[in-house]
Amino acid sequence: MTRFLRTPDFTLAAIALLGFVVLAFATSGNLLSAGTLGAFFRFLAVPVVIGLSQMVVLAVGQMNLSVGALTGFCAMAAAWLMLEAGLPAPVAVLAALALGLGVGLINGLLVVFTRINGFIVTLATMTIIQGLRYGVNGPDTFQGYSAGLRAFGRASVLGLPVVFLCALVVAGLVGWFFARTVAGRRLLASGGSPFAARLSGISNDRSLVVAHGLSGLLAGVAAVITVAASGSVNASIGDDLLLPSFAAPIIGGVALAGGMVSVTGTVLAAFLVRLVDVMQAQFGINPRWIDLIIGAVVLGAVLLGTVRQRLHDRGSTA
Amino acid sequence: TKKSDNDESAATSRGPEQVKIALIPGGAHPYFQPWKDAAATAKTELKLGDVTFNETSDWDQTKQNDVIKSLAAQGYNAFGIFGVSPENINSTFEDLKRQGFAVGSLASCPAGDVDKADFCLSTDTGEAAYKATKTAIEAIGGQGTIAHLTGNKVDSNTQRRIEGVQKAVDETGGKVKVIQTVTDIDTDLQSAQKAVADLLAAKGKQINGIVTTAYNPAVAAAEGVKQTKLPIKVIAIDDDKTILDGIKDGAVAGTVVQNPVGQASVGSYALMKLSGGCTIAQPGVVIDSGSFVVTKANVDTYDQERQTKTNELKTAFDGQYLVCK
Amino acid sequence: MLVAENLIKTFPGVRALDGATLRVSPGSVHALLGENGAGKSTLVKVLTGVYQPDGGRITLDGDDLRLTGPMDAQAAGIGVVHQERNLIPAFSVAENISLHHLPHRRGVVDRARMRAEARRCLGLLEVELDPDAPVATLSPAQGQLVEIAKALSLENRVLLLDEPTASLTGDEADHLYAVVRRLRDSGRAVVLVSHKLEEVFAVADTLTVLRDGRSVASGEALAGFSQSRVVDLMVGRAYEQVELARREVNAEAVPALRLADVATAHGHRDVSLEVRPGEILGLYGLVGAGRSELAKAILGLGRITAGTVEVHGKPARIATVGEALRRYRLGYVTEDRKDEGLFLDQQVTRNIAVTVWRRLARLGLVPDRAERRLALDFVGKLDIRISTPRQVAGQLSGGNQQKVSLAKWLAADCDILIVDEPTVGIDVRTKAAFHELIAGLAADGLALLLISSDLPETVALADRIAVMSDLRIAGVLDNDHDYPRMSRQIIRMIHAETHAEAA
Amino acid sequence: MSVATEEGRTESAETVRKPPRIPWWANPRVGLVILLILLIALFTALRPAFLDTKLTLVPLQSDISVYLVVGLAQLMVLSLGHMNMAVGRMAAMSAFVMGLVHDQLGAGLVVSLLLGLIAGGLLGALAGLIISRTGVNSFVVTLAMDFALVGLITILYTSVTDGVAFPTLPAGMDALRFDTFADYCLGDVCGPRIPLVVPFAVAAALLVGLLFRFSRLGREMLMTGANIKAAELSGIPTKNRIVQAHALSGLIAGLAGFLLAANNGAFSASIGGEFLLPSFLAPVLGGTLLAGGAVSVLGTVLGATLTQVIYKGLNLLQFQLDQLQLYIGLVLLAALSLDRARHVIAERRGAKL
Ligand SMILES: Nc1ncnc2c1ncn2[C@@H]1O[C@H](COP(=O)(O)OP(=O)(O)OP(=O)(O)O)[C@@H](O)[C@H]1O
Ligand SMILES: Nc1ncnc2c1ncn2[C@@H]1O[C@H](COP(=O)(O)OP(=O)(O)OP(=O)(O)O)[C@@H](O)[C@H]1O
Ligand SMILES: [Mg+2]
Ligand SMILES: [Mg+2]
Repeated sequence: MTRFLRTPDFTLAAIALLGFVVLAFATSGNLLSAGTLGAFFRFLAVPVVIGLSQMVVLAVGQMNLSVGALTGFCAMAAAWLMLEAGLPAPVAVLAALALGLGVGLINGLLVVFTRINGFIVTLATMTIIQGLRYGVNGPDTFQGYSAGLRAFGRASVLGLPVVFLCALVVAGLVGWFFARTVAGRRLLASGGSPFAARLSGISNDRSLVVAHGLSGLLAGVAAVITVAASGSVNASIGDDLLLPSFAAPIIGGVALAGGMVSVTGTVLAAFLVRLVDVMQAQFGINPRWIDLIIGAVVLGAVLLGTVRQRLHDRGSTA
Repeated sequence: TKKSDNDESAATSRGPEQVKIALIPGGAHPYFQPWKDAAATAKTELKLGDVTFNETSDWDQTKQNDVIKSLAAQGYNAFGIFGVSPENINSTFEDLKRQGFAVGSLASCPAGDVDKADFCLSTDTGEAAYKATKTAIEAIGGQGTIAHLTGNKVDSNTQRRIEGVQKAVDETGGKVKVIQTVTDIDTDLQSAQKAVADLLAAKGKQINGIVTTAYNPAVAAAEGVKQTKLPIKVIAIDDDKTILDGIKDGAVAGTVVQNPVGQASVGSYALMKLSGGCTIAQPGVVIDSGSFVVTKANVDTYDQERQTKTNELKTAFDGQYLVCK
Repeated sequence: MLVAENLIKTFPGVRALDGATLRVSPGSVHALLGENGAGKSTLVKVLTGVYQPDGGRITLDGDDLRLTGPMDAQAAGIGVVHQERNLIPAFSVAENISLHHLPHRRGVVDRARMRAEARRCLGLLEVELDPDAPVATLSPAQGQLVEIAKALSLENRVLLLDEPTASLTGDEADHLYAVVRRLRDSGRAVVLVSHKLEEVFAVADTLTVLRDGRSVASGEALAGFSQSRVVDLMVGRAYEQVELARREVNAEAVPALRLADVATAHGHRDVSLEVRPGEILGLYGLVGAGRSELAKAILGLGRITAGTVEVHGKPARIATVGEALRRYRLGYVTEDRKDEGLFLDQQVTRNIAVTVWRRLARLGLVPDRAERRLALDFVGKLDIRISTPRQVAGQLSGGNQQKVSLAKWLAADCDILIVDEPTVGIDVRTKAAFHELIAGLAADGLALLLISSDLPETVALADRIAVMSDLRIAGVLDNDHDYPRMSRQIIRMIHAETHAEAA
Repeated sequence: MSVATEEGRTESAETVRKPPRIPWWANPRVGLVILLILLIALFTALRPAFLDTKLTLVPLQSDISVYLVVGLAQLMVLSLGHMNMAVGRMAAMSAFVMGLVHDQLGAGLVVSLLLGLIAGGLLGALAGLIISRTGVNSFVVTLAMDFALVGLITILYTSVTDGVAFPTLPAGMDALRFDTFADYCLGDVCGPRIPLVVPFAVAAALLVGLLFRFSRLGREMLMTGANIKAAELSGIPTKNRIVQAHALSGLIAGLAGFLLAANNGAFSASIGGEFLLPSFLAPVLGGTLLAGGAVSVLGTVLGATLTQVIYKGLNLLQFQLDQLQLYIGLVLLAALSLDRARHVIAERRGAKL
């Protein structure tokens, strides 16, 4: 416990909690009303999952620029399967997950076999996927698919939307994967010191493929959440996910160099960004100022973390 | 010493079969889809060399300029353009004019008072927003609060829409207030949905009507209001299938439709004439292509009204805007 | 029996192995010797599947061995400790030790078994380490021990140790050699690469000497050789160590660097030292005594909380190394060359010239030719083996990397130089050359603070020796270069200090 | 078993053997050039209009100029292993200052340009300062800065203009936009058909190349990127280098903003909105790593050229939107895989030297 108090996660958690409480008071409790809280968490699910999707590849020192486009593509594909191909929702959901996984694996294989920088590979596949995403239904919107799926997207348990709980479960699984499984540890070893990992008989190539595959699968999960929670999808889905996908893990303390992950940090960072969103709606802040505020909050959160770290270091050496 | 550069801009006169028209929207958007058919129709009806529709500019002015130049290199010689950036598009028009091409600004006019295209055939966005707000005010019974959801804030069309909404609200003499204006949520559907959900969560109970003047916010608002079951009147924009369905099932109180078909077909007609040696009486003239309020009452018949307007526009071009020898 | 015959390995521009042969029998300790860059580490890497040879063959008990990767070597029962550290900093000690075969139940790591295994391996070396501590928090020596424990964790038939004791204390090295003997007695084969010939002669049975990638001796019993004969073989000619010329230090001169009652945030107390121009002050101590941290504090990398630092008689406030170099002409050769000394991805010439750009630059531009001339000058002086001047530092052999990080500061043209463990991993001949160079610098008036855990080196070079123990100066001795007597005095001093502490 | 006879020791001079001869075609830059030639040949074969000077080649050069400069702005901080997520917005702020100085103070082209560049440089320096003093990841700092600037830019534009653009341009901007050197003649000798914006980009590339190749400043930036600890311990003022690299990044971003404003014909708030990905694409395609410590200016030039050629060529082929994007991605992948194959062959040959 005392160890946790010193981590950057704690700083983030403290800021997030403080922000939440302050906002709750400032809105005289409106934030805590069922509707508001529901909206708050429902739209937190996708940022969390997409942040994790990026985190998984960051762990092996790669980037995945295609996460957003892939989420959109999987969402469109799922909707198409239900509306045009007339398949039942569970099949469409599984198909979306499989599609995400498949495209992710292709990303990974391309990175391994061509030895081209992952940044460029995923940039290229991003444009390809954007084309495919648009190809599904042009610029038009899909609507009115499976009532069951939409009910699932709107359902809540104890005031928390089911989709958000799903995202938390996914986050827990990802955390467990990296902390406890052999495959997860191997990914981190490859990311941290590829050469040392190789000397220990770990195949870095396999790590790359696994990481990209997992990233794609998580994009598929984000797609399913989107389809379920939003009730309508079109080719623009995923366009605003690229930056948040990086912002959440990096604000959460994940290094771009690879070798480490922080699931709690990623979730908390996504939470923090969402808080700012909601604040805008609650106070009707001039939208022109909102970006300024997000910038300031993000910077402030990270700065505070470093200051704490410094104070802590000084305290322990003196 | 600088060479004079007017040597090429002498207008040439082309027969219809030599006219190749390019219709270029700002990017992929449902609004422009009717242009595709209108282009094909125009080609056959007017017996033009070619009419193409190219939506690859991806909402980026630089890319749009590229697309335009590529089409020019392909031999297209008349252009109907929705400028991505109303601030910059005059330069593009000027460029095309210097090369002797006929240019129409379609569906959006350049910012400011100057229009370097031959003409601008577009919805008066301020007027459309005004009409939408009027409809909303009527729907909420002339009293209450409304929210306005729209697109890119660094766009002068958005500024005009905000003004249009304000104008209609001001006319009520304080009985109706704008509680919030949310911009920048037309880039993608998810952001729009999120913004609508947050808005409804925060102020849903105080809001009586929502005016949307961009596509994704309109879809999101219709859906969001339906889900929360709040008694809010949503005024949408355009006549995408999802929105018409919304009107029919009551989720949407009304919509303001524009005239994309008219813009494309009349625009093509005017471009053909201009290429054929006609000149524009008043270069840079701004022509409203019309906007129409659609509610449940006229959802099946509004298109006739629109076609009438289109025919009027064509006559107006022949009689009023064009000077032909 | 592990046999490698006529191995050939070429890197772009250099043939690291040129027909090397090695025969190791079970139940013996085999010494693999050679100068820096002779190809020892390359041979070790070929034998463990890290590199694929361009020619030659490897057999184990008469069967052809094809090693396509480190996994194959492990499968064949060949364990290794490489010269460079290869641990994952963020992982725990236990996890690093069993990384190649993480114990698991259906894919989930079995931590209890992992910890037990780590305890067992560390126990063999008689080291107490928390199996759950992240490796990043360990000292270099502890890291080295973990690396060795990792190689012991597998039931290997052959164990290859590349410079295992470079960063260990005497005690720790003794533990290691005890384990090595035990392994030998149980019928394993151990290959030992080391530049510390005394240790080699104490433990090894047979030897191979590499020179320029060729075996000039392979498989002979060590008993038939004297140390000087081995050195001659390594060097390729009769080699005689030159006695260092004696220097006179002007005891009256204003000290170039003086510390008075310095205390630091790291915990040093009452540290007083002075180094005069032309003098070499040896700063001896056991690993962890606090010498490197003191040096860093002087350079502004740690906080000085009390006392004064004077340079040439004037109080000095140093905030960065840049300032030390610019204002006080004070340089610091770091101990940790991989992390702090070298730019592994950059060319050797740049690594050397980085400290002199300021001096060479004209209008902010660095003349290429002057830079290269200066760098190659030091390449020659320190006999740095590079294949082309464009070679990047990371591709050099361990010892040659060390020389590059030294050359950088020799090039900087300082008045005062602090050198921290300068000759770790450097071969005998180069070490002698380096000693000559250092003595020469002192003769030219440079003030040198020599931090070294190598007692013979300290006694050979220093004019006076300060002994540091547990963050204090235990005493300063005048050096009369009589090794047996000096070493007795110094060791007594360290012991007295630790006793006083205990009392 | 044998003991070799004593031989004369090889002199150290001999150990410094001649550099291995790497085949000329193994140079990664050469690969990009070959790719470019192949693509140009392909596009020309499919659409002869690709070689139309006025409608294709001249605009192509202008576009390359803009994206080259954008790439250089990112390259500056890539040398440190940093990123500048705010390139676009720094360009926009810089362009705003240029527009403001002209519009409100009536300053001419040169003065406006200089003041704008300074503004960009200051913004970059601010980012660098925060990064170097706090040690916070450059990605986070510049991303936060990007957010802050987006807001600020609209606020500023709407407060000094009635829209989101300045209505006027300094004299001379039009010439930059429309003219090529062919429009300027001395007697009968006219210049080549190169747009006037090209020299700006070429000069920027040359200066940046010079900086990294020959100057102490640039080299120390690279060393800081290669290993910041070692750099600090080698006496390099790493904090200053970080600030300087970011300042230059901001300044060059400002130049990119200016060139785009010249190409598009207005100082507007939307400048730079699409800079982010291309800013990485050009340097990374050209072989610059995100890890820092090594940059290739020539590679950036080729990377920017390659992307614009692909884009232009595919545009000429008039694909529908979905196909266009599909082919852009595929061409990029195929092109790079080819380049990669060439590299592997070279490596194999190299090993046998
Ligand atoms: N990856 C590499 N690329 C290029 N050259 C290399 C590489 N690794 C080693 N070399 C070269 O091969 C030669 C032999 O190096 P090696 O590391 O085997 O020497 P060593 O005998 O272990 O020396 P030391 O005692 O200094 O560790 C050196 O000249 C070195 O520069
Ligand atoms: N027992 C230990 N556990 C963890 N870290 C240690 C230990 N001993 C020393 N260190 C670390 O190792 C580094 C070197 O130690 P220090 O500078 O105090 O001693 P030194 O006399 O220079 O010894 P060395 O010869 O190892 O450099 C320091 O960073 C120190 O914190
Ligand atoms: Mg070695
Ligand atoms: Mg030390």
